Amino acid sequence: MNNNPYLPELATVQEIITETGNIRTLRVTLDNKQRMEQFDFRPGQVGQLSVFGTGESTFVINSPPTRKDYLQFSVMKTGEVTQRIHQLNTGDQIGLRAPLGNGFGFEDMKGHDILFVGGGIGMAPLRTLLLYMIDNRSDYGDITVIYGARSPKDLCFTYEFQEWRDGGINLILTVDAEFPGWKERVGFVPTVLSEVAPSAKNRIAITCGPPIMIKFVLFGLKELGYEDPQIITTLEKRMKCGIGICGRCNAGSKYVCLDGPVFSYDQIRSMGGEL
Amino acid sequence: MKDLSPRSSAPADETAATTQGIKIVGFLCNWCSYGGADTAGVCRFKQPTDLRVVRIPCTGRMDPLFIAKSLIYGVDGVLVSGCHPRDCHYAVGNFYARRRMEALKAFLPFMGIDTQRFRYTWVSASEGQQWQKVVTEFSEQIHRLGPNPGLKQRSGDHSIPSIALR
Amino acid sequence: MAVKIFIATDRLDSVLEKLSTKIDLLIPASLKDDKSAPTGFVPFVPGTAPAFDRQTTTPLKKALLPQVETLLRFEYHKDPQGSPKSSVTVDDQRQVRPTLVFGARPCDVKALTTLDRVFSNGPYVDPYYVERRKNTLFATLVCRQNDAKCFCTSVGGGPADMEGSHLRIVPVDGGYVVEALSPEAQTLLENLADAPDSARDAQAGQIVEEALKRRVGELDTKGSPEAFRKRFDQTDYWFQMINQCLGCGVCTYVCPTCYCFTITDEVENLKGERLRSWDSCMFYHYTLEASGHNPRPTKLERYRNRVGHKFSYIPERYEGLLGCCGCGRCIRSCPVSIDIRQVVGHLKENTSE
Amino acid sequence: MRIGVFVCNCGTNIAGTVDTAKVASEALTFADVVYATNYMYTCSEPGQQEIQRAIGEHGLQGVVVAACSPRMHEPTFRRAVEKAGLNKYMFEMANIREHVSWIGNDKAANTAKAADLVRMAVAKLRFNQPLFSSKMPVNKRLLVIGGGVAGIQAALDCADGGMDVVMVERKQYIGGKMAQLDKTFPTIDCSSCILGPKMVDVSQKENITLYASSEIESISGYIGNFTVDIRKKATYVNWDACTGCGACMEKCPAKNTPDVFNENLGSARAINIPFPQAIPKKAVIDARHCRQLNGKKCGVCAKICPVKAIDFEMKDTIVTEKVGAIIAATGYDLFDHSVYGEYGAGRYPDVITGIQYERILSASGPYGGHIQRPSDGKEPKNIVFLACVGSRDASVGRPYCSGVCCMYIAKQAILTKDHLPESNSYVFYMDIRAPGKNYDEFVRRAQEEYGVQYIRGRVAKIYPRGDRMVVQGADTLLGVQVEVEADLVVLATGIESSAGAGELAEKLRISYDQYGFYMESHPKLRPVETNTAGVYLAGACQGPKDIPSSVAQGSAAASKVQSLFAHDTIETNPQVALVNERNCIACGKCIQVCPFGAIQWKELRGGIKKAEVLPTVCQGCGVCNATCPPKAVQLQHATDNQLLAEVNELCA
Amino acid sequence: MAVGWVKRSAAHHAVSEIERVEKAVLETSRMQLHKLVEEALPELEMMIGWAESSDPLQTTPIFIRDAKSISKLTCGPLCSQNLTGYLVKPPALDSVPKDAKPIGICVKGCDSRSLVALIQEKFLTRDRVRIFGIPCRGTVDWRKVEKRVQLLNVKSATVEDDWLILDDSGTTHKIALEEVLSRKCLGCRYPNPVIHDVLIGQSATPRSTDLATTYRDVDAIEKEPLEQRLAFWQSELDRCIRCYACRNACPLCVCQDKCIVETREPRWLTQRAGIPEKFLFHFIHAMHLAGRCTGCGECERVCPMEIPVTLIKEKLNKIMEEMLGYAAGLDPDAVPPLLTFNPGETEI
Repeated sequence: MNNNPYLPELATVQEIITETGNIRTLRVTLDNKQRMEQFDFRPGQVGQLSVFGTGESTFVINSPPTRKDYLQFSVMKTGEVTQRIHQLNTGDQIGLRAPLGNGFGFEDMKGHDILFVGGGIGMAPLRTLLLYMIDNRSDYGDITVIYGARSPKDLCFTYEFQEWRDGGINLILTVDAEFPGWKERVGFVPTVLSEVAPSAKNRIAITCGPPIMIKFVLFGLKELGYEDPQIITTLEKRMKCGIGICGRCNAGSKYVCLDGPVFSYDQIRSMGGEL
Repeated sequence: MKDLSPRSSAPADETAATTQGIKIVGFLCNWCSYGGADTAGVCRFKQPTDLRVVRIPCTGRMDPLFIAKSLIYGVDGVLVSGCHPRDCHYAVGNFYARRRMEALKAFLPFMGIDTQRFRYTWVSASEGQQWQKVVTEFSEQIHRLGPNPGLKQRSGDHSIPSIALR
Repeated sequence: MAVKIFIATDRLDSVLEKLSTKIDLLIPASLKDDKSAPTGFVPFVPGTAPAFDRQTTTPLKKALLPQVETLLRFEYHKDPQGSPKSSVTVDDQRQVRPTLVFGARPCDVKALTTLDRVFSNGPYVDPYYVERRKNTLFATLVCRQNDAKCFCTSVGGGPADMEGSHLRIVPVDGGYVVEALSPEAQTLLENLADAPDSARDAQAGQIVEEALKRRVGELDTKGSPEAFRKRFDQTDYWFQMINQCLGCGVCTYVCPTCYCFTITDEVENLKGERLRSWDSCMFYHYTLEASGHNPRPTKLERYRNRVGHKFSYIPERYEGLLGCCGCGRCIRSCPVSIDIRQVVGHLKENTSE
Repeated sequence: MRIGVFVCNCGTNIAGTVDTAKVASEALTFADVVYATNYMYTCSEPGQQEIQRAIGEHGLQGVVVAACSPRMHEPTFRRAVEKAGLNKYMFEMANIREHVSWIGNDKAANTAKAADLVRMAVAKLRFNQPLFSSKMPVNKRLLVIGGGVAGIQAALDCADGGMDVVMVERKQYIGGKMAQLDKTFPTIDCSSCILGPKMVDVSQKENITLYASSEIESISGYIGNFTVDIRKKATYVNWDACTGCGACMEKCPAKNTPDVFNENLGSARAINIPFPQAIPKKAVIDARHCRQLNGKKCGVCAKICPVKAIDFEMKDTIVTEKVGAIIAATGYDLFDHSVYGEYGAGRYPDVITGIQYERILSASGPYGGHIQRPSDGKEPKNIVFLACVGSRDASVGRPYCSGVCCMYIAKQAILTKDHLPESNSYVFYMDIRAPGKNYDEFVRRAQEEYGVQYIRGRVAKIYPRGDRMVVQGADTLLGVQVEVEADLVVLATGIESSAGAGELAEKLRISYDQYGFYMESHPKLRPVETNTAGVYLAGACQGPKDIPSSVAQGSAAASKVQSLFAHDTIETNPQVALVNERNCIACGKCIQVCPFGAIQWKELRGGIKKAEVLPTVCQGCGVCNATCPPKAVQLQHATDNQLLAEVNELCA
Repeated sequence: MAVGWVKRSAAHHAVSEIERVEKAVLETSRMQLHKLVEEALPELEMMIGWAESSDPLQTTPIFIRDAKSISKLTCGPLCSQNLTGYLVKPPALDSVPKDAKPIGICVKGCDSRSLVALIQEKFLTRDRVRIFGIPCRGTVDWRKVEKRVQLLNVKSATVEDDWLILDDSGTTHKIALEEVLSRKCLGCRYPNPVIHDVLIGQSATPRSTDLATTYRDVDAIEKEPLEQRLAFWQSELDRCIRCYACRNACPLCVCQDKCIVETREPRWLTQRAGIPEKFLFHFIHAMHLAGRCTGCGECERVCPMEIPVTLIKEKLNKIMEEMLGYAAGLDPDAVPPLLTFNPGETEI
């Protein structure tokens, strides 16, 4: 990154994937070829995407550092910036400030069993780590993924589920209600979690999704015997600078943009502050 | 949104001269005055070219703040026109508008904004000739007033009047 | 080594004019013709009467962190031949001119130490702030007169605290004794005025002496971070303390240590700017997320965060440094007379109350 | 966003005074515009195909067409972009014809203005959102207001098509002005012979509900779903019982009641059935002249009525009807010639109007079809007709031509000769307007076969001399003053809009011109539609018309209604207000100002109140949007951001 | 530091007896208030009033739930805040259930008009509030005090008769009350609450009964030529720091967090600090209050930059009175004039 942390690097949209009715995935490359080759990041780190004239918004880089043809971001249409991002076309130039934030402590996860619990767009931050683990499969034990959405058409990354399974992932899919042609599970994610009941022994659980889901997933994990340090999640806050200065994304004395977005549940408990 | 600096990227040909000329924004209701302006066009009633029309469904849609915003940010004149009272396509939209615009009209000069830069009028879809008259008169009025000086940054000179308040 | 000059009151304008040929000057002055009007730091032009007699209404921070500044400019370039591709160029050019702030108060200058930590000591350095900071010198006025709302010594400062200052201004009978505290300041004083006579020099010394001893304010901030954490979830406490809060941004905008900002883009056709502007943690939109969720939805959480930020979070993050300089502006300007000293002071009281 | 701009030459209509190529090239310098071109006729089939091709080829997400008025072709282009896969609201029009090329000749200024308008349209388009219509059911009942020949035609056409029709007539009988006519031009058909069967049809069709002596009280709702309150005026006769026997009329002692149907040429009774063929054939008491109702002892009719239908206590009642479409066929009134002092201002009994002469000519009229002077009952010898009384005269505020007078004068002159072969007819005229089929031939016959003397010139004065009237005027063809001693003078009074037309228009939310005639949507292409969807026009309420035109327009309006009713549902207009609940502060101001009652309270969980727009009731005026302080309610397709974007382009 | 004695008028010596009476009246009012609140409190959810703050020259709003705190209640010319906004703005009363007992509130004449306007706009029902009306002879503008004497450490501030008496670090300042009253008070037509359940103390005499007196400052501006008016407002509004205190303090600025001056959807304003932004901000504030503003002067009182922002609304109030014969906050059943219309008013 250059010496002005506010100055985005120029990047070009290479490919756009429509995931759901209001989620699109952008694959972008930095215009500076050398920078793109040298670009390094940790799974879970984020980037600030700029649509010049509209503004910036924060998204996790959901492609893994092991696959660097492009950097991938999945964007749900919610506000002014994401609206404009959805209007982008391939070949359009955007700005990117990345990598920012802390990322997952994947080194410490080596040798453990892993449980991913994701809901809706919340699968995006998990995907980067998941693919990283697939690419380093032998470092990890069992990897179970519970991924749910409201309906089949609200699931992201459907086009690569097979690849995940082929990569040795125990992928469990669920939707909230019966749907014609749906052959996987039906039920809310926390319910499915209790049914599957992956053992807490030597396992790290990583969860991301809508706040209400997280709340019940936490209950479920506790019941299954998971301790706070075993549970990892990513926090979301309104961000502007992305570098721990502008002040708004704090929870207690921690800045989500700088010290996060990845926190273990015991860290969150000790931080205090509003979530 | 503009700052106060003049447009920097004006094309360097004869359009430049006209784009830097007087600009009047017209808010016209779709049913009457927009139609009246169309009628004037169909009848080939010649009019000054300063007016730029924004089509709105009804003068009732007119928040006076659109007018304030235009004048504060340097538009030279604002013309609002709708259906004659009692002829509103939506029955009463222009009655609301009338009060609101009258209030604004009385208010603008208090803040130092020339109220002559704002006019509202009623022109029906059949009144092409009336529209020509309104546009011509208002454009001439704005030309007499000249470009809107806008709100310049406070200058260093100290010619600010000290008005004794209680 | 110490270079001192004496500026007689009636020579102040001409001396400042001379000084302004060497360096851009910012001085405290009335913001309108009326002398009793609100004051702030303004560029010196000859004839501007400095308002040294009272603290400025608006704080010094805007010298380093303007209310609005351009972070970068961008421009889309189109292919006139009609290809749909357009490219963007972005630049972040900055021009900073050396500036001397003449007549700031110790509390205002002290406040910059907080900003320094935030803007230049984190993992990321803010080049806009840092460049201005490097190019700005401070001639600080020893504070002879505090009012009931000042509490600088309660938060680690003092009426003669020269931390971060390059020149010291001591108001004495008939004028000001100005003393250089750094080498670059010495050159500024060259050929400006004569040295003070010994009587005035002695008087200045005495005034500084007195000011150094003076205690301003009785707030005890020791243990505040811990007390705040304990109070955090006590909604009743916060209601009791700030129920009258209007949720406006006066306290943050007049605060010399509040630095929170927002970033917005403004564009006109193909050219635009990314702006940084003051924001306030007291505002709803400050933390409003696109999803509609707001972690600090009411003034209770927002005011609590403001107190926490200054007296708990900053000390935790930056080794005990407080996010408050004790200038008292927030107390003076609060429309409903909320006194942050009481809010902080009560933190440590018996929590069962 | 990828925007394409298409600048229309419109042949030379636009290109003549606007450099369209330059506008297009300038448009290419606007942000987000990736394609811009000019085209000869953008609205033509190939023009539309060009837009569709460009949408595909350049991946356009929005389209701006700079051409004529959006009131003309916005629907055309919306359909075109929709066919190419865009949402039709991702389209904007810049009006560079009616608002630019046709109103100025300075090409440079026009070009700059056109470019500005395109810039504004592009700016707005950036904030456009795809909008989607919903469907709502159509109530397949028609309301016809006015039971003249136009209304009757429309009602019968629709009833024949199997639709339910509600007809409201202000008078106590249907048939309108045509019912008063003796014969019709140019065929000299008996008016009541051709109209009568249609009137009977109206009364006999089971799917026509007729409210005579009734007026429209209020109208609410919108196309497909109007609710109409009808005021049934007190007739003091229970029509369910009344058989129309007429016994009451014979005995009624109030003999000086003016005979309105006969244009006051005779007198009627206070209780009256105006003419034998009246539909409905029911008696009505004229409250102004009834002795009983004016506090005098009477009640003769009540005693005489064999079915006890008389009800002196009757009050106006309101009935509510729900309909899906409305045809306004309220007809016309005749000009009041009393403003012409030089014609006697109505003082001379033998200076009468054309319609009075119709009653005189009519076999069922006051004189049983014998032509005689109202003053003394003498047969007139010299009869003078004056054309253009209250037509083509700006000095009395009637600059337009009434269109029928030339013809009815010719007809009346011919009929006069038939009745009184010894009589002489003179016609003072300005021009002869006889453009219809067989019309001019008809006028010629009057002149050539019937010897009617046509004198081109204005009449300066009419005054009595002895028992005759002197008509003084100029023959402008011969350049001499002429003076005719007439026994009877007939003024061809012109057509003016019906009394109360304006108030009804306000209830219908349609516009009317300065003379009170209702405005059609487009003078050529949408002649029976109004700007209010679901409201159509027929007959002279839209402008002066003769019978054939009125009947044609009645049928035309009926066919519009039938094509509307051919669908079970109609698409709602999505350009309506929408509440962003997050920003709504529940102040209720939008509810207070909405002219349509289209906004109501909605309760969220926890008892939180928010405003909610009923999209089918909302008409899209935007008063709520202008009123809402936090701008939580936004009018779709005319949002604050969209209008601000346009304004910002001018804030240089 | 010079002692800030204000010259006593010759007449003053003669009225010292009345002065004592006046002081007594004030004390009595306060005691009367305490007594009435004490009686009423069991029937109230809470009582909103004024209490002394750390600055003797300014009161602070207080929310009383238990009888212990009643003694903190005060009234008089130092009670400048309009408390009615708290009734409708979160979260002050979020903890109060909707079906709870009524809330007691102290109002001056001008405050009572805000209350009427809030009831009129249905933000509040009359039975939700118990109104303690306090006739008012004007409130002290502490900035005017500060402009007369340098305030260092004010220990006490009391009002005796027509005088404000300050004890500042041992120095006594005696200042004519008339000279330090808030600007809005000097044209006050409604010193007595227009709506109340109980009235404390004796009714006050209006300072104005006519538009000319009430709108004297508006007229002063209007006497200037157009360019001068523009220059005046440019120089005044240039000081605006967009802290939004004026908005937040306004009891009728009911949008609060949803205010359009902060949103980008819609986007009326940018973050730029130029004069156009400041002008438009104050236009928005004023236009949204047109026909609703009750002239309580809170916006001006709270402005840290001392911009006469109430004056802007005063002009609109004057327009409403002259054009439509309407003054806000007097009739709870009236409809604000810009939310209705009269088809017949062709000549407004």
